[in-house]
Amino acid sequence: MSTLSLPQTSYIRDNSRTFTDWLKSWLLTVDHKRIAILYLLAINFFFLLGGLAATLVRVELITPQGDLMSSDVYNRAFTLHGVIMVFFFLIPSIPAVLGNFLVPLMIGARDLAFPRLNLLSWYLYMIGGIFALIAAVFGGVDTGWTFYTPFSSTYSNSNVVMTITGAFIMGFSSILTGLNFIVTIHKMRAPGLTWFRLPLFIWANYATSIIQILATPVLGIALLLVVVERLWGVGIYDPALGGDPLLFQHLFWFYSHPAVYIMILPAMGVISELISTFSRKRIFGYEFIAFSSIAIAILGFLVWGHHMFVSSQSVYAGLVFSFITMLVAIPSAIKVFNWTATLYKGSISYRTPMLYALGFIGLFVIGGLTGIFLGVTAVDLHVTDTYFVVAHFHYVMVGGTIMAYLGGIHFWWPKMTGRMYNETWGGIAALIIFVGFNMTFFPQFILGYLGMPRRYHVYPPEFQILHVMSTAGASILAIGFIVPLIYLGISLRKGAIAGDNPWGATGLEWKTSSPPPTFNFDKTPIVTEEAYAYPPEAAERDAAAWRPGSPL
Amino acid sequence: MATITHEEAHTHTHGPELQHQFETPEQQKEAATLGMWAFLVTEIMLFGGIFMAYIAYRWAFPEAWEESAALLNTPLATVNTVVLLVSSLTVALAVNAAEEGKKRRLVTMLVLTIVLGLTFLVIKGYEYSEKFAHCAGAKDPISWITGSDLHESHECLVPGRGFHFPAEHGSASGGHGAAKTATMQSGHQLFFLLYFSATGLHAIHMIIGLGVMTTILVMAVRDRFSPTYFTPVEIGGLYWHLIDIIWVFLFPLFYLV
Amino acid sequence: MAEQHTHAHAHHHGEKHTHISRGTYYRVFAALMVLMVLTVAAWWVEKNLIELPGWLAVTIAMSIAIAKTVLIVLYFMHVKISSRMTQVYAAGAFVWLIILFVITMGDYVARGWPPQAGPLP
Amino acid sequence: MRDFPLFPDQASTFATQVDQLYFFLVALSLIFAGVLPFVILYLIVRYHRSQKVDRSNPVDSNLKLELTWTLIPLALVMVVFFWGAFLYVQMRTPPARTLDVYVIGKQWMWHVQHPNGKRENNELHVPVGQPVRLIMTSQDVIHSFYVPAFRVKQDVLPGRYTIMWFEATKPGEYHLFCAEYCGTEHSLMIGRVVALPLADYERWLATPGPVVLPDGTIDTGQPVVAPTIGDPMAAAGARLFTSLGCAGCHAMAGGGVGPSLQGLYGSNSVMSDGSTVLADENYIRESILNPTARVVSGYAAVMPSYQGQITEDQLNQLIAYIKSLADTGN
Repeated sequence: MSTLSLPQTSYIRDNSRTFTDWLKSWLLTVDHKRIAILYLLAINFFFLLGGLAATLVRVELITPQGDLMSSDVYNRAFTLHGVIMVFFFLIPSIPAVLGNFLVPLMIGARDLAFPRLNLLSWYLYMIGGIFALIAAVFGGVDTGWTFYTPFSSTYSNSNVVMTITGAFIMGFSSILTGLNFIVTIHKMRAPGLTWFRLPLFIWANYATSIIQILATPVLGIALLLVVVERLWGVGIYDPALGGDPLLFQHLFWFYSHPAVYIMILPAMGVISELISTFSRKRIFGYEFIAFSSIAIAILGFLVWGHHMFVSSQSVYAGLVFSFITMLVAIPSAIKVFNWTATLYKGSISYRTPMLYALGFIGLFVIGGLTGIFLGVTAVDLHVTDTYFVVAHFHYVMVGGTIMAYLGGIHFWWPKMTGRMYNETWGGIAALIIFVGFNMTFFPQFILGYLGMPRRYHVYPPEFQILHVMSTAGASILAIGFIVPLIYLGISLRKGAIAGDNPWGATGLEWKTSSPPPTFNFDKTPIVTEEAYAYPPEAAERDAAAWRPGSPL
Repeated sequence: MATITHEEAHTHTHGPELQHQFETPEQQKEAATLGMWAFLVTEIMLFGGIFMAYIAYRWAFPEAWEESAALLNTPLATVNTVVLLVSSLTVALAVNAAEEGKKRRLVTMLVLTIVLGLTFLVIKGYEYSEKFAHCAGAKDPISWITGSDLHESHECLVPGRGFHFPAEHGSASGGHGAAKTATMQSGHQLFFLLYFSATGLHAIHMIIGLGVMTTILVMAVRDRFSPTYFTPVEIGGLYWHLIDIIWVFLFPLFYLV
Repeated sequence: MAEQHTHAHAHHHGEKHTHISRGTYYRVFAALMVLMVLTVAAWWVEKNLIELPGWLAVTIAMSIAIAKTVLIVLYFMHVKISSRMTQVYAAGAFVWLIILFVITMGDYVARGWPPQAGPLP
Repeated sequence: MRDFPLFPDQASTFATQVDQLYFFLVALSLIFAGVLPFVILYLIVRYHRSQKVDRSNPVDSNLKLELTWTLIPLALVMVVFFWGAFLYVQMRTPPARTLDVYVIGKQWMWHVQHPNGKRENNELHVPVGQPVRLIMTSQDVIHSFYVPAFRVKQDVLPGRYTIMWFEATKPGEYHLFCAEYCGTEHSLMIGRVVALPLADYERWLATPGPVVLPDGTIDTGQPVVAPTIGDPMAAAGARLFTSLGCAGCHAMAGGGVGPSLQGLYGSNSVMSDGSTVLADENYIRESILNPTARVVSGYAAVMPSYQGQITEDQLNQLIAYIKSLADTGN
């Protein structure tokens, strides 16, 4: 490595004398990088909590009888898992952690446009999270993360209001993050950084932000009306009072389907960065990948009804939604093909982030294709609300978002901390996660087509073998998630000094020191070339430099 | 533009109001405006959910809508519309005054806006209390407070267990059973629920808007603005206008048609 | 790109950022008041003089509301003289509202609701 | 293999059709998900940095290629869409003559009532080779009626009827699940669907047996199987029609305070606001519970609501009776 010690000044260091000062300097920081670290800690905490709930669910499902816990506890466990994972992990994960850290760095800005708003987002996220936790501690909530009415508004006697308040507050955190990114990307780009020189991660985050500001408020008001109905017994969704429960589903999925793209689009952005860097090549079809992000963001708003094919929605609406769902599959396919084509004639190295990226492609392809199964109306009638759906969205969200999140964390870890993690353990963990993941969720496709409904506490005994396989895979998966926690933690003290650009990547974030100084760049950079500006002979040179014993 | 102005503008770029992350005041101002607009987009979508429910239920219960709208206090709402439109003008003039660096006019306009905003809330509050007074059995809010003239309530338009839509306005004026049905479900209660949700949410925005305006007023009095820096006035104004726009739709949708 | 980075340090009002005069504000306000009187008058006429079909009354009221909104957005909110991006965002909000309304109502109309919404005991 | 199935039973006319489409989708997926990983594997091995291969003239865009992998998937998903759409419309459109069975979902059981009044809980007996239409409603929250072996599923909503139909092809016992999460005992809201040959079904239908009704009372199952009338459910409805006093206004011959109900079901009636309404189950239901919502042209809105006065069961009987009047009318 080029340097032997961490830079003298960086965003992590400060000269607080007392512990209180140090704590204040973090909790009152307006530095986007520090806020990203705050998010990183909080989000990983919630991930572990959601994972714990998932463990309870999977362990319960080893046997067909409901013997480990009562159905009430089981329902609370899977609801906790859903609420935490969706609202407090998947939606903020990549934008709030990696996006917060990288957006200003990648566009050569000193900070986000509204740094204090950014800190407010984090506090809103934490307050929302605390509400959700309080709800979980004092009795939990048993509606499922979808809060379907009239069950949530009238029949459930769990802490629905508290949980919804948490989700509502967190929604504003998400809106403010999106708003901040939009303005930052529009107004704060370094001189010379035109739209088509932007890294694809920025495009993806921009598309995500649009969804966040357009869709989240609709969820907010839909949930607010559930609370109103629940507290005052007035009916807006309750058919007993003239309302229509399907209106809730429409409003809910108007947000919650695009929310899926809030989760996957930034992940796709990360993958574009990884594939290009570790192939030492310009990304294939830059414009197509960039515009496919925007296309997904827009088309993603027109397909929410495919969650409602059996809900007694009209046949006509079902057909329209199904048709547009087919269309939204295309931009995702375009991305996958372009990533694959990027590999051709590259100089590929199997570093940990690349392993995650390759894993992402494999799993996302399966997730995406099974999405088509679910988008086809006739097949959906059979498989919706079964484990087929469960398997599908875990392939997209765990196989997609979490793989990209982990890949991104590893890729930018040296930039965030200035130190390298252990590459061997990184590779091993990536493989464990890949294997464990497939073992957990592939059997669920079979279970789903067999007709095993989701959210079942007890189930017919003939499904047991597949459930046991799934639980076995889940335990492998859990180990895979714990290993990185350990070696990344160790790297904070013992990791090799990374230097400014350990991967030899392009991109503005690699042009500053690791970890970067508080205002990112000593001088505002002036951009003269596009992202991924690898010269044509970069791959050849990289391969020529390879000697036995160099990293794979 | 004269060189001297140029220099002044330049000194201002390093003035206290330019935040560290921006290069120029123009950049900061454009960022603030775009940011405010992005926020207004979310506000519009927030109300969009209520409007969606309104459209669906209006389509489902057209008669209930017609009958219910007749029971709202249209004259008061008309006054409120005028109040809000005037306040929109004063806000626009306040921005204009800030742009031209006329502090006196700016302060006057802001004070006027706040007064108009309060007027709106007072009228709205009276309208609400009328409905609540009817539920309590009083003829109007004053007799409700004084506790005089209480009798069995013949109408209660506040959604909830006590909701009671007066039979003489119901579609089935003949059948006593029908009036009961109208009380329990059908569109009447939904209408008033949406009415209270939408105008209530609007009133909350109004209160926030008043807070924003007061802050700007304090800043204006303390000479924080100049012709080169008046972004808070401008984006605060945007927010105020949005509140106005939402009322522009709420007014005809609930009180007129 | 509409908002390419410019490095000029001093321009009060660049060619984009022109100015709306006070006269315009007063004229817009007058127009708003006229529209308001119109919408209330239309309501009064419907109520007391001639019975209009419901859809027509709604169309009139909504057209007037939209006209008012356009005036406020363009002049009071300065969208007319704002950057292209601001204009796109301002328009985008309304487009998305329409998406929500049209698709959802498409389902309602096709579903034949409320006939299926018979109340339950 | 009963203990470890990998593929569900095919027991309805839809099952094979849905499975064909499913297999087509699986085949398509194998082309992508099966081939693409090997392409990637090949590329990452061949172009690994340790390999001495030709890397000159790397390409980073190719419009033809982009169009190829845009248009081919587009064509494929369109094929899949239309295939699925036609099947979907078919699955959502019951044929003209069906065996109608009423289903009520409640937390956490299914209650089924057959055309002759025979009731059962958490079980559904259907004949093989006969299209069956389920007319379903819920007493509380949203449930979903799901028979995997038939490949059919439909949400059951409170306050309205939803319709589902199927035709069993193979005698046997199949799982019945509630597929929409409905609360604590959601996973116990299960039962079985028993498909019987027609003769067995008729024998079963004629056997009385006590059943607990949704409101907790016990129905002996005895009196409803009245041999004289073709449809005892309608007969029960006829008795209700008299005892509730409906006949006082809705005189058969017409001329009463309310319109005659003869031939009403399935016909189009003109409403007082000028619109036309198809008198189906939902309209009849609405007219009983909320009579003033849509009044037939020429009649005053004077009918009282029967909201809360009759049970969901009795409502079904009344509807069956009014439907039976349609047959005699024409």
